[in-house]
Order: sequence, then C-alpha cells, then structure tokens
Amino acid sequence: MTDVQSYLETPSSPNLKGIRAWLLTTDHKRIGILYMISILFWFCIAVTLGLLLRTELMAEGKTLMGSETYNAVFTLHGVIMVFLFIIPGIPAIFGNFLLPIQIGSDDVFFPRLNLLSWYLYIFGGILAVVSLFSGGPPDTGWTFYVPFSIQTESGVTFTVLAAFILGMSSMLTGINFITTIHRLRIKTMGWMQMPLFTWSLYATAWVQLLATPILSITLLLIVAERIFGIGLFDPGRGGDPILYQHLFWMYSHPAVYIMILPAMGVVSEIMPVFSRKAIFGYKAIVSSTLAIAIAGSLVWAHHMFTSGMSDTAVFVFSLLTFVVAIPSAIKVFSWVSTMYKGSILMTPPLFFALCFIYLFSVGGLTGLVLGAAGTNIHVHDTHFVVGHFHFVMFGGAGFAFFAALHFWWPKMFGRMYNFRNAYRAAILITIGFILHYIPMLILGLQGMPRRYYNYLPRFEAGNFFAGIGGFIMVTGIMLMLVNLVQGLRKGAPAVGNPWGGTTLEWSVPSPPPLHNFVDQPSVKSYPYDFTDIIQQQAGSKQV
Amino acid sequence: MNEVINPVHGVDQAFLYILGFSVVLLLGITITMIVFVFTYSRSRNPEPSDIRGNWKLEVLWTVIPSVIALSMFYYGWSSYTGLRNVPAGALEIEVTGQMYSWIFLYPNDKETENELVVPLGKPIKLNITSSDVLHSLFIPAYRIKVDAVPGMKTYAWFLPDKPGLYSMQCAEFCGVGHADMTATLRAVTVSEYEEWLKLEEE
Amino acid sequence: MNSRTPDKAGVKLGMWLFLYTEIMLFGGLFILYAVYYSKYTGVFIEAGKSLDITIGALNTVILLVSSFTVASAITAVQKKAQRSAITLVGISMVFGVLFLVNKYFEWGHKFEAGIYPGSPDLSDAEAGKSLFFGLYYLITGLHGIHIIIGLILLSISLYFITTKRIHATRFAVLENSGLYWHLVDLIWVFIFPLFYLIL
Amino acid sequence: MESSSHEHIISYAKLFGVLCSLLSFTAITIGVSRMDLGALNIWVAILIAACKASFILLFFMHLHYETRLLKITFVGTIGCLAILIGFVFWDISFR
Repeated sequence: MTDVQSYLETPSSPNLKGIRAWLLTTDHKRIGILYMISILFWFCIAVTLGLLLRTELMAEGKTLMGSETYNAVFTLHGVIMVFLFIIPGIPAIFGNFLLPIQIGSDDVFFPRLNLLSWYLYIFGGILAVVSLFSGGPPDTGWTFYVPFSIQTESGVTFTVLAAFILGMSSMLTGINFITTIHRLRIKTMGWMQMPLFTWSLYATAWVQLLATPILSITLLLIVAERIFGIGLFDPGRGGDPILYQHLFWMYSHPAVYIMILPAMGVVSEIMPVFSRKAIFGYKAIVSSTLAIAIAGSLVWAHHMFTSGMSDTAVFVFSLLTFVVAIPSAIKVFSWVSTMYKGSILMTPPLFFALCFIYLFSVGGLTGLVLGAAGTNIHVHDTHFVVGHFHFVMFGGAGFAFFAALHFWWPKMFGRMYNFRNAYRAAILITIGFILHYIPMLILGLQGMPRRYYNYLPRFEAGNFFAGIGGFIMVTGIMLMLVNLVQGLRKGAPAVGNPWGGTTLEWSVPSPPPLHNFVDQPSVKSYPYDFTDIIQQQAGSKQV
Repeated sequence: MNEVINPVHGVDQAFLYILGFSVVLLLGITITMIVFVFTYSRSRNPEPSDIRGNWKLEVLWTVIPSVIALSMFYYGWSSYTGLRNVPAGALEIEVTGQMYSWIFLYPNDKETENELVVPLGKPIKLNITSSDVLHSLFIPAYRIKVDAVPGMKTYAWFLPDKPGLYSMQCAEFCGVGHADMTATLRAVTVSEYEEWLKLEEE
Repeated sequence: MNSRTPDKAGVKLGMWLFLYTEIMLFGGLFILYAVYYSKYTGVFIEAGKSLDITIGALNTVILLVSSFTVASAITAVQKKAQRSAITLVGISMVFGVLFLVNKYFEWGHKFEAGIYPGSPDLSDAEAGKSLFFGLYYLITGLHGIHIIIGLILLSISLYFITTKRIHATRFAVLENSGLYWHLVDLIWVFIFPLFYLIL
Repeated sequence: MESSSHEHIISYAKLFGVLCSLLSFTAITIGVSRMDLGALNIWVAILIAACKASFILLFFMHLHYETRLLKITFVGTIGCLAILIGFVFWDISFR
C-alpha cells in the first residue's frame, strides 16, 4: 500500500503537466477538487453579499446602500447561493469524488461529460458576472416572477441564461451519476449494499434529470418574452402570470430536495461511523429517500397559497406537503436512534452533523407552519420564510456540506486539520446561526415582509440582533475555511481509514490512487457492519 | 352581525397548535441527542451494540408523526377556510396595487391612496387587483395576505374589531419602491366612518 | 478494472436519460398548451384553422419517412451493408432539410399575414389568439432547432460510416443520433394534431 | 446488472410495415379531425398521436427489445409529465 501514488501526484492523462493536468483531466477526483475550488469561491462571494444585506438592515433607513443596490444584492445572493453553491455543492464535489469509489468503480461512466459539466458550471458563473454589466445588475429576486422580470430593464436576460446553463450542468451530472450507479457498480454490490450517500445521490440525480428541464424551458420563456414580447404571461393578451409560478416551482421546489437529499446522505454516513454502530433502519432510510424524491416533486404549489390560486389547489398541495414531512421525520428519528447504545467518538464532522440534525429539525418544524394553509397566509413572503429556508438550506444543506468537508477532507487530501480550531469554528457558526435566523423567524411572525431594504421602526431590534449573529457566523465560516486550508500544509498525514468507516472509500489509501483501488474491493453484505473495525481496535489494544 | 367569527382566532390557534407540537418535538429530539452523546461516548461505552433496526419502533414513529401531521393540516385548513369564506353583507372595497402605492375605492367612488378607513364591527371584503406587476396586500394585524395580480381579481376579508391604526405592506417583490409601498389601515367607529366617507378629498 | 471495455448498454442508458430531459423540456411547453387550450378552447380551434393542414401533413410524412430510413440505416449497418446505410442516412438528411424548407415557407406566409410574435395584429386580437401563435412559434421553433441538431448528429454519423468508424459491431454514434432523430419525430407527432388538426 | 447486448436486428420489412401503419394513422387522424366530436376531438387526436408515438418508440427506437430498466424509466418519465400537467389543473379548473 505504501508505494501507491495518489491522484494528486499522477494526472489522469499521463502526458499532461502543470495546470493542464487539472484543467483537462477526466479523473472524477480531480474534477471534484476543481468543483470544490470554484464552488467555495462563489460561496464566499455569496456570503459576503448576504452579510452586506444584513448590515444594511441593522439600522432603519438607508445605511450602506439604497433600494436599487439592495435589490441587486439580494438577487445575486439568491442566484449564487442556489445555482452556484447549494445545488451543485454536495453532489458535484463529494458526489464526484466519492460516488465512484463508494460503488467500487474507477471513474464515472462519462468522464469527459463530467469535465464538460464543470466547464458549463464555470461558463454559467461567468455569465452571471456578465449580467452585472449588461443593463445593470438583475433586480428581480432569484424567482424571476413575471411580469416584473419581463418589464425590468436590468440585465435579467443574462442572469436567466446563466441559470439555464447551470441547470444544464447539473442535469448532465445527474445523467452521469445514474448511468454510473447502474452500469459501473461492482458486481458484488447489490442495491441494498449501496452506501446511503450513494443512494441519496441516486434519488437526487433523478430529480435533477426530470425537474431541471422544466426550469430550462421556463427560463427560456422569460428570455423569449423579453426579446420577442410574445405575451404568454401577459394578462392583456389572455396570459396567466400565475402559470409562470407553477412552472417555476415545478422545478424549484424539487430543487430544494436536490439540495437537501445529498445532505441527508452525508449525515447518514457520518452518524454510523462515529457511533461505530449500524445505521438504524437502513431500508427505512432508503425508502424515505425515494419517498421524499417522489412526493417532494408534487408539492410545488405550496409556495403559491397567496398567489390567487384556487382553494382546491391550496387544499391538495397543503395536504401533500404534510405527507412529505413524514419521511423527513423518519430520517431524523433514525439518525438519533443510531447513537443509541453506540460507542460515540466526538469529532468535528460528528459535531457538524449533530448541529445539522438540530437546525434541520427547526427548519422542518417551521416548515409545518408554512405548509398549513391558514398559518401560511400570515407568514408567507415574510422574514419567517427567510428564516425557515435558511434553517433548511444553510442549517441543513450548508452544515452537511461543512460536515462532509471535515469528514472527507483527510480522504481527499491525505491530511488532517486542527480539531480544536474546527470545534471553535463550528461553535461560532452554530451560535451565530441561531442568533442570526431566530430573530428573522420572530420578525416574520410580527409581519416584516422579505426583500425590504427598509422597514417599519418596530422591526429594528430584531434586525439588529440578526446582523450581530451574521457577523459571528461569518467569522466562524472564515475560521473554518482557514483551518482546513492550513491543514493541507501543517496537518498530520491521514491514514487510509482515520475514522473507522466501513464504506469502500475508507478501504483505499488517503488520498486515493489514480485508479481508486489497489486491490479488488471487497463488498460487505451489509454496508454498515462494524464488526471488523471493532475487532481491529480490540486487536491493536492488546498489542 | 354578532355571529360573524373573526378568522384571526382560528389562525392564531393553528399557530399555537403547530408551534406547540414543534417545540415539544424539537426539545425531545435535542435532549435525546445530547443524552445519547454523553451516555454512549466511547470512553463510557467502548463496546457498541449491533442494533440495525426495530420494525415496531419504526412503524410507531411513522404512524404517530403521520397522525400529528394530518391534525396540523386539518387545523391549518380549517383556519384557512375562515379566511376565505366571506360572511354575507360585507362592505366591499376595491383595491388596486400599483408601483408603488395602494389605491382604495369605496362604494360611493371615494378614492384614497395608501389609507384604508374601515368601520368597526363590519366585515370588510377587499377586491384586489394590480395595474402593473405583482403586488401583495399584507395586513399583519388581521393575518391576511393576498397577491394583487394584473388581469385578475383576488379577495381577502377581515373583521375590524379594535379601533386604531394598523400597518399594511406590500409582500410580493415589485421593484425599487417595494419596501416603501406601505399603507395605513384606520379602524374607526361606524359614525366616524360615515362622516369620513362624506368628506370631499382634501 | 482499469481498462474498461466499451459498455454499449451504459451509453444507451445515458442517451435515454438525455432523451427524458428533452421530453420534459418540451413537456413544459405542453403544460402551457394544456392550460391555455382549456381556457380558450374556442379561440384555439379558430386559430388552428388558419394553419395549413397540407403543409403540416406533408411535414409529418417527411419526418415519418426519414425516421424509417434512419431506423433502416441501423439495420443496414448491422447487416454490414455499408453502402445502403450511407444512402439511407443521406435520404434522412435530405428529408430533414426538406422539412426545414417547408417550415421556412410556412413561417414566411404567416409573417406576411402579420402573424408573428409580438406583432400588432396579434396584440390587438382577442385574448388567447396570441397565446396560440406564441406557443406555435415557440414549440415549432424549438422543434426546428432540434431538427438542426439532429441533422448535425446525422452528418457526423454519415462521416463515421464512410470512414468505417461505425461498423457492424460498433455503431453507438449512429444509434444515438437515430434515437435523437426519432425523438424529434415523436414530438412532431404530438405537435401536428395539437396545432394543425384541432378543428 | 445483466446486459442485453445481444444485438437485435429488425428486418427492413418490419420497419416498412411500421412506417405504413404510421402513415395510415396520420391519414386517420386527419380524417377524424374533420368530424365534429365536440370536446372529444382533442382526446381522439391525442390518443392517435399516442399510438403513433408508441410505434415509433417500440420499433424505430427499439424500446420493445430493451431492458426493463429503460421501459420502466420511460414510462416513469411520461407518468411524471402527466402528473405535472394534471396537477396544474387542481388550480386551473377550480379557479
């Protein structure tokens, strides 16, 4: 095992050197790292934009920026966070890096398509930047609601095209993952031996595949409307502006599950490893993953209870929303029960995962308020919604992303990071998070709408506290990233299986060699069987 | 008029019901998690037990949340019907959203901008539309919010029960002046209302 | 594990997955069609009468025949009849171009009659009429773009057949181009009755 | 995963037969569209189109000879689209 060269040292095309060995690579691990760099870049930008928004709101009236700038900043914050960070985040980085290894393959099925997806991602990002300078930054919010998005003179066309390209990138990744899982899974691994992270990526990929085209066509419609003025949503010519919202949410609600399902997959990996115990209810988690993917695609109109939609639709979609809540609850219960009678080792990834469970639960439970028709009317489009979806998207998907960074960092780079700093960062982020978003929930209940650069005087205290929390949180995020990067240089070398994991990625050296496996991987009949790990440890103690 | 039920109570009860259950569930999950982390830490419990599932428990925690979720749905829906079923004899006021103000048109063709004056104790039905892009009329005090959609009539109703000034805001993003698109709701006694209605616009 | 033999079934699966995304892409427009048809049934039927059934039917036949020739080309390649494969793909491409020529004249007529997206005639027409023609132009336009992409794919296949990179045991490129071409046909099969035949 | 790489060759005759039935379906659908069936018109047209589509799928696109995975996922995709269209009408028909 010692004389194996890692993928970091050997480029996938042996004749390539230097930067080209990265930019032209077809190795899924290198592409994963490329994604990591570009996604973290956009993440930092979007965090900065978000912080600017909250700083503006800390005091009543105009402080940092006026209304126009504010509208542009929250639009960009949303577009970047949604399309350039959360949607690709876990699948494109950790999915690319780990999915082939977890199923015992040496790469994804279409390696060159994989690289193309990355270039589309970069191209989409560049288009988003271009949109800033073509007629002024977009000011519609990331939802691009008609008729405003058709009438506004800002550079919405390019922003929309950027989202279109990013959608294509995510769709191609989805195609790649499904084909990989079906065709390249090692022969000895049946469906019920697949790690839960892979399962979650599989379900996600199907949602990406079937929902993204709807977004593509919706965005093309906006472009067509802006250029040709067809009037498909123009009430003056018989069009129906609400229909746009249907089309938009047909993608964008499932997109929430594109964001959260991989996050749930990450947590389902972390909980058993550090409890050194089988995941509680493997099959229940698999089926709830699939149930969320399917049912989650049918609840889109719960974003539209106040839109003027029919009351029958409100009834149906509210009911379905509560149906989706159940598989999520099952997952939370299963994760917590995994710890029961386990042998728990506290580490930064576990700490992040536990924060995930807590924050995601808050997000899910506040979601119930939004799912119920009567209460939704009051809090819809207020800061309550902003608080709620940040609990789900950031407290959920974001924290799982952080957990995944800390969990697989040693595997990806072969280096550990400083635990103490990691804990400090995690605590700062969590405390900052709670201080930041709980006031928003309260503000929403009091009736402060979202997307307001200015507000009534009675909302000032809440906004001020939220701002303070934001600064604490961002400090924590910076500390975390710096700590991880420092680990690359100063960190102790990591062994192949530093945590005692059972899935296949832990059976290879850290960082993995070019073709992933040195020996033929052996698949366990149950993916979370820790007997070997426990025996090994008992053996090493006696020695 | 006394039998008109104020829908605000229904909505608030639904809030309490859902939030109450949520807090209990959240506390339960969090405390269990913390207790487990300490009780079964590797130093205290070096030998994990191999438990892979328990179908009875799993069925239990599928069924109970389902029942809770459905009851929440029921509360949510019944409070929603309260917001939607306008009692007979409501006073109808036409509302138009525009960039960036609210226009209110009374039965006697009196028109006001950004000020809605209503008589106490009488159900008020607002017929809402928009003359340009989407807006949304939000009266937090009466728990109502409905989008103003161009080319379409939407409605909301409420029962002013306490005199005073209340804020109204636009809740659907509509452009540069979105945050400034606020209006005031003034609930006054019936006689004051009648008098006000007769006043010529100043 | 390192050297992989080409996995035809996998490539085909990937292609089908891509076709699903295409179906959903057009599906979005068909959602709009369904809603507006149900809202303005009368207007849609009236507007549909102004489309030329003869051209529509002709284009349907053209696409069906070209689909047949593409499918036959695969059979020909499998039977090692290289020359007839070339002829068949060639015919399909000619038909594809014919379709576009037809479409060009059809659109041209409508433009002359003052019916085009955002035209003053349509804006002043009764509610629903501009929706019908808006959808007509969007769907047939998007479909036309797909025909062009299909033609490019077919010409690549044609080139590969002549250079013998496609042969009896290896014809994934032709097969996938064929699948794409059939999908384009498939969508036209629905466009034709929904726009030309609602009378 | 078992692979169905036994290449199935469809004869020219069969393909031609499919083409003929497609053309006759086209003739039928044009003929039917001239009859006034009221609200049924659109459904008949869609039904015939669906028949044509399945012929193209099953034989021109070889779906008849493909693995169960492809068949199931294809039907799933169409089902998904049908549900999306159907669910929009919860709103449209009751507004």
